[in-house]
Amino acid sequence: MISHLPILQVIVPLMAAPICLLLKRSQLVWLFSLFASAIAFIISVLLLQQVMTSGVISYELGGWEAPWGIEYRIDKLNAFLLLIISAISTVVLIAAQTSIEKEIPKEKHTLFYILYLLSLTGMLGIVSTGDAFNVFVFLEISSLSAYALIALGQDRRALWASYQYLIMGTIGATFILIGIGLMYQMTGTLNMQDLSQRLPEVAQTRTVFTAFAFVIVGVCLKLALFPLHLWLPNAYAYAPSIVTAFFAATATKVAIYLLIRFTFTVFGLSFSFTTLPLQGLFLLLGLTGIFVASSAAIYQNNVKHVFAYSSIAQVGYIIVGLSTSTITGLTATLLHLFNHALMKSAIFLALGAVVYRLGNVQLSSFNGLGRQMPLTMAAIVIGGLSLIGVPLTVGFVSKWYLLTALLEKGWWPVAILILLGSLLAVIYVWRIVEAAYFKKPLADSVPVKEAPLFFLIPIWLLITANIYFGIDTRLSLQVASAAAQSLFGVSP
Amino acid sequence: MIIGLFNDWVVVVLMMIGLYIVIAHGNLIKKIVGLAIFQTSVFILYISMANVEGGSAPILAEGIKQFSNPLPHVLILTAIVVGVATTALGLALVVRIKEAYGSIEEEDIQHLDNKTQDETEIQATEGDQS
Amino acid sequence: MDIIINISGALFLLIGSFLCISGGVGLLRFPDFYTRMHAVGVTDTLGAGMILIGLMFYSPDFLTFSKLVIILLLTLLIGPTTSHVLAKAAMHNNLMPKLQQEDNIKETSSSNY
Amino acid sequence: MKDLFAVVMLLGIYSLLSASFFVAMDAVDVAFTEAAVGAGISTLLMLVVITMTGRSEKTTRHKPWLALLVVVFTGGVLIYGTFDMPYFGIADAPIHSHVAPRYINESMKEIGIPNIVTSVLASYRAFDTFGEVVVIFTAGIGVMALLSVGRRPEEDEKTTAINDSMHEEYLVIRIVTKMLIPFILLYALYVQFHGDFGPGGGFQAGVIFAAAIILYTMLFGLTTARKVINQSFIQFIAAAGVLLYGCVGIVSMLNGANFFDYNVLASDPVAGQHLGILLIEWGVGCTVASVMIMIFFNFAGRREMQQNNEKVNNIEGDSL
Amino acid sequence: MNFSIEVMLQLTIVIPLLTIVGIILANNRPNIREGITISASILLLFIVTSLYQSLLSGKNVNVFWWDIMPNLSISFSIEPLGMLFALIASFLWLITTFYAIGYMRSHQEENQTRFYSCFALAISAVMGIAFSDNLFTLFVFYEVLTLSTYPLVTHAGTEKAKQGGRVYLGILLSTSIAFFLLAIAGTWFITGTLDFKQGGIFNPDVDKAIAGALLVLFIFGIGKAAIMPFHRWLPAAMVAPTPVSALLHAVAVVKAGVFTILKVCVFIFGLDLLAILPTTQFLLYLAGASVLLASIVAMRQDNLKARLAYSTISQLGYITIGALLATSSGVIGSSMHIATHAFGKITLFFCAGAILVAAHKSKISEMRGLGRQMPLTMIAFFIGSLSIIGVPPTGGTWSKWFLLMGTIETEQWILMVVLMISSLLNIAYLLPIPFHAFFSNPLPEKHDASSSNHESVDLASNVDQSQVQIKEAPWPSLLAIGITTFGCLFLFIYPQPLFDLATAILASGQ
Repeated sequence: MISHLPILQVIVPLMAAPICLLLKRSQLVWLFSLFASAIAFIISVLLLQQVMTSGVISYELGGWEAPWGIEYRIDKLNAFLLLIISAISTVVLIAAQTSIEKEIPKEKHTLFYILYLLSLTGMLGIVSTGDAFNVFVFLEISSLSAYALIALGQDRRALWASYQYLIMGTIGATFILIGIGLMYQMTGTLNMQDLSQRLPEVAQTRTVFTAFAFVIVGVCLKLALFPLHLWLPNAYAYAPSIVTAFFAATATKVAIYLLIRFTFTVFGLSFSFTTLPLQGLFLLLGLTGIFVASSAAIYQNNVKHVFAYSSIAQVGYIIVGLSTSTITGLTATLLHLFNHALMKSAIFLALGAVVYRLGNVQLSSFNGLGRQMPLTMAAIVIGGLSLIGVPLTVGFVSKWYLLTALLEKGWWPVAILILLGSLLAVIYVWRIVEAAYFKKPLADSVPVKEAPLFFLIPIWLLITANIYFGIDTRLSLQVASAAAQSLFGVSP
Repeated sequence: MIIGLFNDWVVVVLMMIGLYIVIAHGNLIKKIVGLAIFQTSVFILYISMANVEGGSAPILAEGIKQFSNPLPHVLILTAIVVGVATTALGLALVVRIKEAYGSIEEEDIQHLDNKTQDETEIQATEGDQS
Repeated sequence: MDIIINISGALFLLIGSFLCISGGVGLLRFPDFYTRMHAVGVTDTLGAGMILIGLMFYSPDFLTFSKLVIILLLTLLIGPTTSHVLAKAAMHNNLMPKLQQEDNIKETSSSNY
Repeated sequence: MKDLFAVVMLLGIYSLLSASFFVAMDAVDVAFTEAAVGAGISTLLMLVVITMTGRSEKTTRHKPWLALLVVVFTGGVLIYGTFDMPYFGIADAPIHSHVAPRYINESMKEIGIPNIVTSVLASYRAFDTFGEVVVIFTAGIGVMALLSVGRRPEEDEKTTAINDSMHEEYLVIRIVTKMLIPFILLYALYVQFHGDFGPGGGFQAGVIFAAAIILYTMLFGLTTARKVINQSFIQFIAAAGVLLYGCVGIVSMLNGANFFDYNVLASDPVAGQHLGILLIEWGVGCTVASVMIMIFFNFAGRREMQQNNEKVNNIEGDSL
Repeated sequence: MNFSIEVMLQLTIVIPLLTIVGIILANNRPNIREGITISASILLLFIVTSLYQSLLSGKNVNVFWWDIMPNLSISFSIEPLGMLFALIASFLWLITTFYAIGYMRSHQEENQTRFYSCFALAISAVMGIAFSDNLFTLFVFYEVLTLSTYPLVTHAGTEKAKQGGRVYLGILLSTSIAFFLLAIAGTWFITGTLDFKQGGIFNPDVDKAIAGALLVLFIFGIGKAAIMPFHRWLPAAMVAPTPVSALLHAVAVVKAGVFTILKVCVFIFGLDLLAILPTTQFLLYLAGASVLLASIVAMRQDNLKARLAYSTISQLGYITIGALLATSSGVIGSSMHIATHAFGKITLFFCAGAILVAAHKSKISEMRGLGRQMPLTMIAFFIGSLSIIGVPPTGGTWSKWFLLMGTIETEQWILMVVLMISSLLNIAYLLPIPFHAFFSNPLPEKHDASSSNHESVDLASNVDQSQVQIKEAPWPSLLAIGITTFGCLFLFIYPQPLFDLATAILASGQ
């Protein structure tokens, strides 16, 4: 069974989804999907060990060798991503049953879990496949289930947000499809490894430039990079809290993985960063993204909006890390992927707990919450601190690596801008802290109890992970630098 | 040159019409129609790529040597189904939006959203003052 | 022998295509919905039927011949039904035939539809 | 073009045209799917939605400049990209020389079915099709999650009344469809199993099968159709289709080969391929058919619910 | 308990953390909770003194905890400057706890558990800073100190506390993230290591401009040293209760700031490199300016605690000047000034707290004639202010003396003049308070006090009525004030151990 791990990673949640449809009762379905997600997590851990010891694993589906059949290539980069996605999904699922009791009507619970498992399958599929078109198919699976999941939100604006996300997402996916088509037309193959070998010969043709441009724009649409981020705030704010917690930590990460995979493996570093002004473009967009999104986050009344905009800013950090295109820069990017996933899922789960108790996440209803829900608010504060990048939290580790990468490149001004950007984070986190601890609760607001246990366990699991990986960075650092080196073709 | 690339230009024109409809028109159903056109044009791009002069459909039969490339056909089979899936989901959303907002025009929905946005803000500011 | 088949096949195809063209012209020229629908009805059933029969003459083996026969039967069955349904739907949305309206104005008597 | 009904009709015609275009370009399988799925189902769904959301589009001033700018820019980039593309139809383009020749030359030996598209679809790139089936399944679940109405109050006597009143009005079309539906179903099964030799396969068969059921539902009313095929049965079939497809892969995995490697399914590899392709086509057919039916039932159910609410409001309105 | 030195070194950080657990457990039993804090502080003081003995006997020790990132480790070691800072902090923690018990009890402050636990956390951060072996560990504990003192500053939980807290945290966090982190990253990038090393870690031929820029980043980055542009947080932190101000000014926060500046100047740049950097001169003048301006502003402050805050800013300016003079006597002067200023300022704050608690007066104008009711406090205040001014019977003289010697050695005449003038200004804003307290009668009530300060006719009536309630501060506060005043005097009489420690900074190799 060990040799079949790569495909089992995707098949387990995939087969779990239709089985859930047959199980009908929502309590049973919850346990079953939690079980499936846990198995996916164990598989990803085994895969990571296997990859770290014995290098790249290649698994030909259907027995047909690489360019003819579809091939799953697991190297350090996507093993790392698989670990992040399955871990976050398992932890978030723990709180799912209690959270959706208050947010989704009873008869739709089973459907919710099925869609959740399908989006998990989609993401795992995107990350583990080595075939360009297969990426598009699984991208559609995860996006379709994402649209449906977001539309399950209570507020009617969730429908409108989901519709906008559908339109933008489909345009993005079709752009990727056009890009893959043009690449296929020039090289004749769909396998990424094969593409990377055959593209350099045709690299200077105009079609390959267009293909590259379309793929990058398509992926950036999914990534919510600065100019193309309009769909993200509403989608994350009005979706059910569990959905936001899951997608905030994983959806953008998968898109970033795609960006890295296409720029580094498929098109090759020299092509993507020298022939096209991608480096300058990413740097510019990343920085503007940080400042615009952070300042927008400061003026939001809905706390979910605040952290949705902060997600866009964090994506800006990642893109700046990517634009350095050095090994340390890439390590910083991968580290921030891992760390940001931890931070955001913890914060959005805590917000889920607040929604469970209060029913809404307006900043005004946060007054005096520090006393009423001490553990949840403490989790949000620690998550906020880790967003700012205070030492002893994961945020600091990735900020430090980003700084050293930028200094190594000699980009002193960019380093200063990055630090100023994280100061903006101080402002919008402290707005929430002040509301929670210093303001008296509104006269008419009914006092609320602490969040239920099912919320507190995953939240505090993630918070301890937030702190633990801030202190003992061996795991995340080793894997991230090994992946970065393997992407640069340097044998670690 | 013109004849050789004529197909691709038609595809580009269709694509741009689809994109224009999606961005310019406010009606939600028209946006989905635009999306469908946009996707169909991509299918035509793939199929015109696969075609071989004088080749016949990729079904092995004696006497026929030249076949058009089967791989894009497979890709497009998947893409068509994906397109329909997105359209079905989009239409379901349109129905729900009609029920929730009472209209399927982007301006009305935006207007209603802004109104609810202001109301929540007013409540919030009252909350602060009290 | 096959010359006769070819000629008769070509003849049928010619008639069929002529009918289609006439239907098309009719579609453009006729003033009212119902008359236009009549023109379409003609092309749909007769024109297609003629072309199919013409094709039968050219069919290489029995299999395609039998397929063409089945297609002919089906079109003869579906053609009129679709025109019927189309007309019923028009009536349902109370789209009055043009002539009927002019009589109303002249005799000012309400039609008892 | 203010009338949405005309817009949808034109989209249907456009899909049919593109289907005929694909036939002209020797892509028969794609043409079949495009005609059945593109023209058939999506136009149908749009029509149902229009009955619910109103036919005419409000005349609003749409913002052309931004759209024009984006469109012209992307169009320009694309045109710029087309210059180095291999010309239409030349035989030595890279895609014809790298991966495709193996499919064309060896597929008869390795898989043994004449229709190369089905062999590539079902065996070489079986996982793509599996992803596709899951996409359809997701769409079905998504639509159900959005539109599924709670348990409908069973009022039998009312439905029979509607049924009778409809009966004398749609007499002709009902009789004709009664005659046609068996043939359509038969044709769907023919397409299902004929996929190996000619154009056809799971998707097209599923859609045609669903079209027959939808035709029946439109004419004989949703409640009678629900009596014929009830909701949970469809869901079961949808899940079973995906599971069947997956289990074929798992069986080949248990027999020691990689996932979706049909050679190990039977004693001799080619027979194994046949069996494998047959099974997954069957899985695809089931899923697509049940999902299409499920989607239509949900849409129609929603429409029925809206109409009931309107009736209830009108009754209240009148009684006030 | 004769554990090995390594274990004791780690204990200094772990003990305060354990006390937090103890405090939280003994939440609703105040006596036990206070008992735990006092016993912990005594234990800590004992350990720090035994570490001092081992330092004197020449044993140096290095403890490695773990690597947050490859060769960026959390590790500790003992060196004289760190030992000096740790001694002051642990000793004053004990005293401040005594004082706090008296203050908190009589002032009936609520959620004292949070107060004591944050206090202990701050002390453990201070110990971490004192004994940190590299700049990275120091930065980590520096941030922990900022965050642990935020709940203390906003202890009252009122709107004003929130405003004060916002300024406090805003400046400290932004300077530490924007400048300090950048400086550390720059140093790490240029030198490849962050470990403190005698004579600095920059190799001599480093590019002067970059090193100069880094120095500026460091000085501005260490917001806790309250250099002029970034001093706003100190007066803003006045909303906090007095024990917290004592902690802020004398024990932990401010001392950590100047301690870090000293460490950076001596162990990162090294005195010889510091002397030839282009920006040192500019920073010297900046520090001088902050000394002068702060003293002038202090004179106009009517609120006693605000005046003491601005005086602290000016005193910190002294220490920064001493550090930047880049001569041995400068360094000795500034390290001694840390100690003397700590004792002097803490005495003044305790007296201010006592006056607030006993007489409910915080305005200086109201404190005329208070000496008769609260003689002990006023005498202590007098001695404390003498120490700040640097007049013989108190320890302040030595440190100011060495600072002056430092300026003379480096022929920084302007700075010498600045030091002289600021000492005069110290007298101007500190001595009038005890003088008025003893030798003039209290002014009539506030409402017409500003109009005329001559005694009005109905003086006698309102004097008796306000006089009756005032009596001396509660005994624990008085005990604390007595000890710190004795400390000021002791430092003058027997400064030898302090002086040895100060000279050992430059002499002992790492």
